[in-house]
Parts: sequence; structure tokens; C-alpha cells
Amino acid sequence: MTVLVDSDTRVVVQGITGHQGTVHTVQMKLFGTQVVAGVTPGKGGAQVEGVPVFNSVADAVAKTGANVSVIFVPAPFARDAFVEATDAGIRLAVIVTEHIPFHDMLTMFHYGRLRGTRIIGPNCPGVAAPGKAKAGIIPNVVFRPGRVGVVSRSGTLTYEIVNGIKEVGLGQSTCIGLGGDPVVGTSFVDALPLFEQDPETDLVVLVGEIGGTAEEEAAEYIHQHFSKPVVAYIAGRSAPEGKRMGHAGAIIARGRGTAASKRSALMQAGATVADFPYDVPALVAQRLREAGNR
Amino acid sequence: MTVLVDSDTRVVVQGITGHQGTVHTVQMKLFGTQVVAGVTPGKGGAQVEGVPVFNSVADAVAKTGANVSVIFVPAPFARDAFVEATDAGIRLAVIVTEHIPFHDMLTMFHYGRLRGTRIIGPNCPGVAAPGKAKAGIIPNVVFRPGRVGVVSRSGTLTYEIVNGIKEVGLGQSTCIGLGGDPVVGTSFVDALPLFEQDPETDLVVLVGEIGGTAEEEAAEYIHQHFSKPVVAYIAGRSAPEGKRMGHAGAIIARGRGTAASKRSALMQAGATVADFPYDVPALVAQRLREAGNR
Amino acid sequence: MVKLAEWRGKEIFRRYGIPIPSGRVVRSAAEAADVVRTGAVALPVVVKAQVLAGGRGKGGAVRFASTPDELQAVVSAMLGMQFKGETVKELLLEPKVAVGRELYLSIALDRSARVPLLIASGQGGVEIESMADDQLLRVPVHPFVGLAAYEKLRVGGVFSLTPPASKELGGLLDALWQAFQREDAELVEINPLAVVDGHLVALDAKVIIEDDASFRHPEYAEIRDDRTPLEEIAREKEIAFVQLDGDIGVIANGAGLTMATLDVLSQFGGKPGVFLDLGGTDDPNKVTEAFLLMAKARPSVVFLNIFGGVTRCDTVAKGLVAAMTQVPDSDRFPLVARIRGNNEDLGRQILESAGITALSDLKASAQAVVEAEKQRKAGGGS
Amino acid sequence: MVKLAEWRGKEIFRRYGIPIPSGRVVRSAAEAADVVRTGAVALPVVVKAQVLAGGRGKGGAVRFASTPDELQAVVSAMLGMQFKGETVKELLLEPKVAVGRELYLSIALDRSARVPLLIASGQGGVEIESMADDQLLRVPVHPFVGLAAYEKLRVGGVFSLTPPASKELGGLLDALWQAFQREDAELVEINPLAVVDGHLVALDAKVIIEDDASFRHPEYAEIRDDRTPLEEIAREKEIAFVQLDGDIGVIANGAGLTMATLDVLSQFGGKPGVFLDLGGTDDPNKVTEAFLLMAKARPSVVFLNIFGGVTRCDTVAKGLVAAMTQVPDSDRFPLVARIRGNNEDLGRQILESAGITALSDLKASAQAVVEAEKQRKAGGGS
Repeated sequence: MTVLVDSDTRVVVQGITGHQGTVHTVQMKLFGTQVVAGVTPGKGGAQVEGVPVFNSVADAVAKTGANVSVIFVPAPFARDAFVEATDAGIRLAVIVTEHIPFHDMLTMFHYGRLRGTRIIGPNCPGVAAPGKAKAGIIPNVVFRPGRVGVVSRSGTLTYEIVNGIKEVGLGQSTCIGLGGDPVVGTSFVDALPLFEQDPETDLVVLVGEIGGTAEEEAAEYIHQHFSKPVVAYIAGRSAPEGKRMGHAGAIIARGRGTAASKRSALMQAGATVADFPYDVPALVAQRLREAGNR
Repeated sequence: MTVLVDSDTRVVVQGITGHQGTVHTVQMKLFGTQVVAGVTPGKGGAQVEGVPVFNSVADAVAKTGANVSVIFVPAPFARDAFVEATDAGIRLAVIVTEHIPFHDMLTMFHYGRLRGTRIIGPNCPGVAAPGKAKAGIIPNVVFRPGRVGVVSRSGTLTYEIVNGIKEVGLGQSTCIGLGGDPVVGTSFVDALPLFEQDPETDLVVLVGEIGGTAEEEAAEYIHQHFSKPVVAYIAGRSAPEGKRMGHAGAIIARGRGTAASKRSALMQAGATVADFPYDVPALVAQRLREAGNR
Repeated sequence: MVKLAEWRGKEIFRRYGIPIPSGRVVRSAAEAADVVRTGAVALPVVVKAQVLAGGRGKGGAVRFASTPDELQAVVSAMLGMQFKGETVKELLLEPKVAVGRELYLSIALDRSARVPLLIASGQGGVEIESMADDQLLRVPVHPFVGLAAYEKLRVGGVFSLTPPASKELGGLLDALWQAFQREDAELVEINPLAVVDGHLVALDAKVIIEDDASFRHPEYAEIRDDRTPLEEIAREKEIAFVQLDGDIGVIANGAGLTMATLDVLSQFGGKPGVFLDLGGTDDPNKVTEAFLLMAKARPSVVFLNIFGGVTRCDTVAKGLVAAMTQVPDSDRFPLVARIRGNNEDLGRQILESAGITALSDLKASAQAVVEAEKQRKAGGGS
Repeated sequence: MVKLAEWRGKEIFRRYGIPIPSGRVVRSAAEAADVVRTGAVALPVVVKAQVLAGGRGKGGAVRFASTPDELQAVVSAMLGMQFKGETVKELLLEPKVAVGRELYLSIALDRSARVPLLIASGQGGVEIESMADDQLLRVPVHPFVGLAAYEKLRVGGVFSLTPPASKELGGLLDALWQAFQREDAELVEINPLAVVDGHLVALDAKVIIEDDASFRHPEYAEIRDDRTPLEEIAREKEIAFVQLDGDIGVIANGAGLTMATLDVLSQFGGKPGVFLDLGGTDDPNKVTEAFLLMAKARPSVVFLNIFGGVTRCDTVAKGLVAAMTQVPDSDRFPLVARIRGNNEDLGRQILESAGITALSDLKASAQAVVEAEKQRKAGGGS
């Protein structure tokens, strides 16, 4: 296991017969992922892009040994889809679905904790380990196998930065898109220990944004427990206070969660903080050179 | 740590100012237990039998380092008392209170699982390790330090049997009274691994009763995982089918949970099953001799 | 444990949105005539005795009437009839319907898994005890999340319904779950859950409410149809009271010790009658109360087996001797007492001075009890 | 995010059993006169503008009237007034009460802890932002258990109430928690929670409902007082729409990329006006919709920054060129497009053939946008 997914990953796609489910099943397979099953209640027995469809996750697990679920089902049904995956023994669920009410996510998060199922997301790009497996929707083209870990609250901005890393001739060990919703199953402080323990990761790129205090907590964690170099970028420096900058719910409140507070916390923790996203790849290369990893 | 409690145990008594709370605070102290705090909301600052009383468990933990709670508060308030203990960082709660609705116990059990707090009980005698500590209400007189572990769903019947072990010149390592309510925080299969791992226990006495399938599950566990000798007694052989034999809720349903099925399962798992409670001590002595422990 | 009569269970179902037939409860033939005359329930009707025991259909406790005269005859015959030990005092009148299919649905506690368990079967209408295990779908329901969609689909799978019933199932399952949780039920059972004109209808209702939750549900406190007066007194004093077939009275503290006492008594040929379980306590006042309650049950001989934990045995013994004097001569019975624990020697001395057989060994005590009963019977006692 | 007007929030409070003053909403002076004449609300009254912005008291949006004439004057003055960008259309009339103490109480989400957080203060009546941190009690509430007794005691501790208010607090806290959970609220806030004649009363209500839960709450779908028509269109198409101070329009996909785009623009002296965030999608239809929506906002120049994941860049480019033809000449604007991803070279060719500046470097693109705006302004554009 690299971080979360590897070549033993066997993906079940919940909501495989929907447009997104089908499109990304193809993409995950092109990435080299073992997509072993799909689930759409009532459509058991069908095939989607060569993947057998089951009526329930329990069936899919029993018949195919699926161990990671990627959930595309619409928001009103996402909570129950996650409960089903958990009850069927799935221990990693990547929830791509957006617009899940946070009250539902609270239930899902704590139920997952209780039963031992980790959530990535919701409303997230998911996880990818180039050359091994992808559970999610990050475009395949941005990747190249390597030793840079990426963890991010953003979607397309992550693709942009991961792509930039590739363009300077480096590659990624694992990339985790956490999602930017108010309640996420895995936050920076949950993800960083995975990279710390991963022998295949030399450096971590952390992509944050304004709102919340996840980056400040990450800085605290990095300061106390993280031994590898970190390059960070925080989006939203120019965002005016009090404006909601997107449905992800990035609201600035009480002077906490500003770009300035996040950048300063990360710098104090020893991270290199990029001013602009296009500066990240060069800073990564520089930190790697300094650390003697390249 | 022996099993659950030992000389590092620091007990907080929730409901210490009630009759039961006060009586058993004295008894626990006489047993040699460090009873470091009591909690009764609104009575903070008082003393009960030399034990300082706090308004909240959080205060008690902060001021005294309490790490085990014994709960005597009345049933309607027990659920919240347990939540309070859990939130305050207590990781073992012995719930003596009886008549807690099982719907409340379901919440407590799963909340405890989520937060990492083990429950013994409710409606239970609690835990005692002679010479070390007692968290509960088992009479002090029945104990003598030794190497026999006892785990039981019954109350007074346990005292009777533990006393019998003492009277044949043996002693106990740890005695756990699990309680006989429909939902218990710790069942036989949860308790047996603790004895398996305990270097101070040579043999375990299991005291069961009709109703439920906890003894059958214990037999399964013993068969597969338990290496030490077991002597068992099952109360209720003469109980007529369909009659409720006590408020503990021992109902026989569908031919499962009968004394016969429990006795036979335990025998097949290699346990020695006593016909009557007064036969237990001699059988314990015999199994210990056979095992070369005495 | 409060077992609710069918009509009370259906009233709960109605509140939670589970469809039931529109029936009326009657307690006299005149009331029944009114119900039909006013059209509250239209003929033909089914008349169901409101007793708690099962097997009413086969036992003549469910009958039909097509005309007012028939109804009078049926109601008159049923009111006051005995059914498995219960007297019929209430009848539920419902319109007779053409039942399509009969299904089974219930939620109860799974003690081992510590979650509620929903049980469903496509073959309802008979008692669950007689159903084959492979006809029962068992769905654990986690209390923190309730019934998830996939669990409802599993139930739908065994029911194989067609619209509109298939569309109604999800809501009905949620309603049953809510009733189970919010009413602090031990059991909610719909058997049969019928398909009538394509719609789901709960034709029967079995609801058991948990006693221990009565502090949240004062509304159930008055429903105690199934208790004898002695049982009612015992309940108020928190003493478990069970009536068996024999004549020996047993008082013990704790369910396990009580059962063990019965086991030992049986071994020596004793037949327990009433037994009282004081719970885990050795509170002398409660011992006294149990003793006086036992006297009212008129046992041939009484075996008192108390393991003293907190209280000293001499204190319990004194209380017992004092209680003995309160029993009228006519109700006197031989007593064998075994009190173990602190100061037990002193306790035994006190009892023996008062003429009570006091022993410490359980086996010997049981033998003494059986012997005392034999002597009493031989002496021509009641 | 649906911010509810005070009166709607209070209506929710009432349903959950949180005491509120018995007020009436009016939309005209005549209605106000009726309310007082019929005694529905007795004089003297407080008249509260139903706007969503805070600071109403200081800003003249809360006034008092003791006589019918005064009321007419106050209502006439307030209806139609502007308050922080909102037009006052509704007034809430409530009886004026003698307020004893003012407390603060709210529940909102704690994102880091992933549990709701109840905040209480003994010093209410001012905005929470202006309260010192040490005056705020923060109580995490676990969604699986709700408010435990000890947590209520902590709130009671900071409120230091006397009976009857002290007895009412527990029920009020439960009600507020239930409202938060069952209404899918982002925020429930009572500020001030007042003591009036010894009783607790919610004198104000701030309730924000989560948009994403609208499938469970169709009742909130119609409450959109705070949106401009363009924002409303954007919302229906699930495009995030924000109006800032500048003139440059920005279309991007994903909140992070959108913000990064603004950051880079600002770096080169550009002032973003409207920006549209398509979310994580690169669906060509949605790009087209955003483009047409942007045209309606009449920007001076538009910067389109799309990172293509699933869709090929040439597909997006073709859609964009097609959309361009649908914009009326009068609404035309210079466009700088940056589309990255699969087939990006082909995409750029298509755009450039249509006369659209197409770049791949973010920095260079931003510079081009700022340059285009300067030229347009220099050329005397709108």
C-alpha cells in the first residue's frame, strides 16, 4: 500500500450507470485501476464498460472482493449509499458526489469512525497513485509516477498544480483531493500522517484555500510531527472579506481562516509557501534539491 | 494493569452523594481502591467520606486524574452521565444503575465504541482485582488474591461462587460482573480476551444464565481462541420455558438460549460445566491440579 | 414489559402513519350495535377479542358478522369468554376486507449485536415461531442511522410487491422504525401486514413497551391488564414475582441466585411455586416486604436465600424475625433461611432463637426445605 | 444558504416550542393599523424591519410606537426604506416588553471538530463578532447523542438564571438543537435571548438553512429575497456567482482555481467584477451557459480559465465559439481564454481562428486580460 490506494485496490463504483459513474469508470480503468464492480440497485446483472453491475455493495464485495468504493450517487441518496458500503465491509469510500447536506455528512463521518471506514470527500477529486490505482476523478493526463505527494482541498486547482509538477519533470507518489465542503471525511491533519509514513513520498505539496482552519491545523501538525519538506499554496489571497467565494463554502469569519493567517502559520511550521500556483513546481524542485532527494 | 482495574486505577464515583454511591465509596476504599473524586452536579466543594465532590466529571478528571468512573446515578439520568464521563476522557465506566432503558443503552454502547470508552454493566456488580482495586459493588468479604479469573452475568450468584472459591483456599485475579440486562457494554466474548492476555490468571470461571446467546458465543470464542481452563455454571436449568425469570430479562425464545444449549456448547468447547453452584470451587481446584498450576 | 392490546398498538401505528383498518373498540353488545348503525364500521365486520395471547384465529377469538343480528350474537358470545387464561373485556370491530397477500414485519432487539433487528417475511399470518428460518429476512438497523435505503430494498426483495404497495413500503418501514425507537418499544410487530386492494395495511399490531422507559412514557403506566394483584404489588416494590406450578415459595436476591436456588430445589424434588427476586439488593426493608408479600401467596413452605453484600446478616435476620410477627397465624408457614455474608454466624443465631431453621450450606438448605414441605403435607396442611 | 427573515425564524422557533413574542408581520400602514386596532398586538409596539443585515437597532431599522398615530408615522417611514442595500418590504410588529437580561445562544457547525457547536454568552444583545472570546462558552454537541445534561448545566452556569427562567432553559436548549438538526440549519441564533418577567423569550431569530438540504425542505425553496435576478439564474444552473467591485469578468471551474485566478489577476493590477465558478465540471454546455450569463453582466473584459479534466479542450473550444455568436453585438466584450488539459493545442487553434486570445500560461493570460481591459478603457468602452 502506498497511501490509501495501490495495486491491490479493487474498486466498486456506486452509481456506475449514471453519466459521471460511467465516464470515470472508463478513466479509472485507463489509469490502470482494477475496477471490479459497479452498483446500481435494480440493474444487477448488467455490464458497464466491461464491469459487472450488482444490486448491492454486499453482493459486489462477495462476488468481486471489492475493497474501495467510489460513490457517484446523487446527494439525496449519498448518505445511505455510504452506510451501505460501510455495512458491506468497505473501509475506504471516496465520495465524489457534491451538494451532500452537511448534517448528512456528520452522520456519515461519525458512522464511518465507529465502523472503521475512512471517507475521502465528499465533493472531491479522490485519490490517485500513478502507476498503481485511482479512486476518483482526477484527470489521468496530469500524472506521472514520482515521489511528490499532493494533498489538496481544491479540485481543478489541484489538477493544475499536479500537472505543473509533471511539466518540470517530476512525478507524484499519491495525490489526495480532500474536497472543500464544510465537513470532510479526511482533512489535512488526517492525510499528512499517511504521507509521513509512506516510504515512496519525499515531499508533500499542500494546496489550501481560505475559509475554515484546516490549514492552520495542518501547520500545527507539520510543526510537531512532520519530517518531510512541504510546499504550500493557499488560494484566495485577493478574496474580499465576507464574500462567499464558491459553493464549497469558503467563508471568512472572525479574522480566522484568512489567506494571511494560513500562509503565516505554514511558513512558521517550516513550509515553503508559494505566492501563485505556477510557482509551486519550481519550489518543489528546489526543496527536493536542498533535501538531497534529487 | 491486571484486567481493567489495578493499583493505578483512580475512581470517580458519579452520584456519590446518593445512598448507594456513598455506601459503596466506603466499601471501595476499604478494598484499597483509590477513590479520588465524586461527582454530583450542584454539590461541588463538598466531601463524602473524605472524597472531594465535583460538579462535573471534567472537573474531577482535571483535578484528580480520575480514570475510571463508577456510575450510580438514577436510570433517567444514566445515559447523560455516561456521555459526560466519555466526553471527559474516562475510558472505563462501570454502570451500577439498574433499569436503564435498553434504547438508552444502545446509544451509550455505540457512543462508547465511537469514543473509545468501555462500559461494564449496566445493572452490574462491576470489577474487582483483590489486593489492587474495585470499581463496583461486589462485597469485599468474598475476595482473596489469587489466580482464578471470574466473569459472570449474575450478581449475588457471583458473590456466592467467588466466596466458594475463597473457602476452598483459592483466590481471584480479577472478577468481572457483566450484568444481565438485554444490552451490556461488555459481554463474555469481550471479557475473555482480557483474561487470555492476563499473566495473573490461570483459569476462568464463567457464570451464565438462561436467555440470550451470550454463553453460546462465549463457547465459540473459547473453542477458537481461549487457551486457559474454563469452569462454567449456567443458572436456570429448572426454569420453565416462556416464563420471565427476573427483571434481568432472561426470556427463553425459539429454543435458543436454554440451559441445555449453553451447557452443551460450553462442554464441547472444552469447559468443565458444573451442575450446581456449590460444585464450582472443587471443579476449579481439580482443573488447576490437572493443568499443573497448583 | 407492557404488552399492548391490539387496538392500542394500532393506535400507535396510526399516529406514526402506518395504515390500519378503521375500526372501533366496544365493551358491550349495545356499543357494537351503535358502531354498525352509525356506519362507523360497515358490515360485514370482523370481531377481534382484545386479549394478549396469540392464536386467536384458531381459538375462536376472531369471528365474523354480516348482519346486525349476527353481530349481536357474536359479541354476546365473545364478551366475557375465557381465552388462554384471559377474560375478554374488549372487542375490536373492523370492516372485513379481502386480503390479497399476508406478510410479516417486526423490529426487536438483537442482544448479541446490540442493534435492533428488523425481521421480514413474505409468508405472514402465522406466528413467527412457526416460520422456517430461511423464510425470515433479518436486517440489523443501526440506531445512529436508522433504516438505510439498501435495507429497505432488501425488505422489498422478500415482499415482491407491486405498485402502489411497493411505493408505500419505504414510508411504512420508516414509520415502524420511528415507533420502535420513540415509543421505547421492545417489540413492534405487524402480522399480518396485508395487501388489501393493492395497498399495505397492518391487520394486526403487537407492541410491547419497555417498563424501564416508563419515566419517558407516563401514558403507558395505567395499562396493566395482564397483572394479578400480587404481581402489581410486587412491581411497585420492584420485586420480580413469578408464579410457577408448585407450592414452595422462594425468596432470593438477584436473578442468577434465584434461578440457581430453583435449580437446587428441583434437584432434591422440590416444586417451586411463587418465587420472588429482590434484585441485587440485600436491603433489610425489601427482605421484609418480600416476606410479607410471600405470606399473601399462601405457600406451603418458604425458602429464603439471601447473599448479603452490603448489609450485615444480623441486620437482615432481625428484620426477618420482626416481619414474622406481622404474619397472621392463619397464614403461617415453615421457613428455611439461608443468609450468607458479613456476620452470618450472628444472623443464624438470631433466626434460630426465633425458631427459624437457619443454615449456611445451599445443598443442605434445599434438602431441609423439601423435607419441611413433605412433613407439612403429611401433617395435612393446606 | 437560505437566510431567513426574523419572522420566519421565529415561526420555526414557535413550532419547536421556543417562546417568542406574539407578533404580526405587516406589509402596509393599513395592515399595521389593523393589527393594533384588533388587539392582535397591543400598543406600545416595537416595529422591526425584516431585513437580513445586522445592526438594525443602531441603523434605525427597529423603532417604537406608543399610539396609533405614531405607529402610522413609523410604519410609513420604514416601509420602502433602504437598509444596507436591502429594501424594507416587511415589518414585524411585537409588543414592547421590559427586558430584564439579554443572553446569547446559537448553534452552528464546527468544521474542524465535525460536530455542531453551541455557543452561549451571558452578555447578549450585541453581535457575536464583537464579543470577547472569554465571554463565549463553546459546547460541542455530538450529533448521535444531542445535548447531554452536563452540557445544559454548563450553559446554565454562564446564564446564572433564577426560576422560572432557569427551569425553562433545558427545554429551550433541546428545542433549539432539534430545530438545528431537523430543519437542516447552518445556523440557529437567538440574540438576544431575553429574560422578560422572569421567563425566557427569544427576542430575535437568525436562522440560516442549508441549500444542499433543499430536497428535504421544499418549503424553503421560495424564500430567495436576497438574490439578484442574475444570481437566481446562476443558482438554478448551479454556477456560483459573485459580484465584486471591478469590471473584469472571470469564469473558471472549481472554487480553488477561481480564487487562484483572482489572485493572479489582482497581482497584475486587474480588478475582478463578476466571477462565475462552474464547480469542478468542464461540461461544455455549462461553459456555454456561464459564458452567456456573463454576457448579461456586461463585463469590460472576460477571462475564461478552464482546466479540462474529462472533456477534451477542442470540444470546450467549439462550444465557446458557438456561444460567442449568440451574444448580441451590443454586449460584446474582449475575451481571453485559457483552456488546459486533453487536446489543448487543438482547442487553442480553434479559439484563435475565431479571433479569441487563447493562451496556456496562467501568468501570461492574466497579463493579457489586464492589458485588454486597459485598452478597452483607453478606447472609451463602457
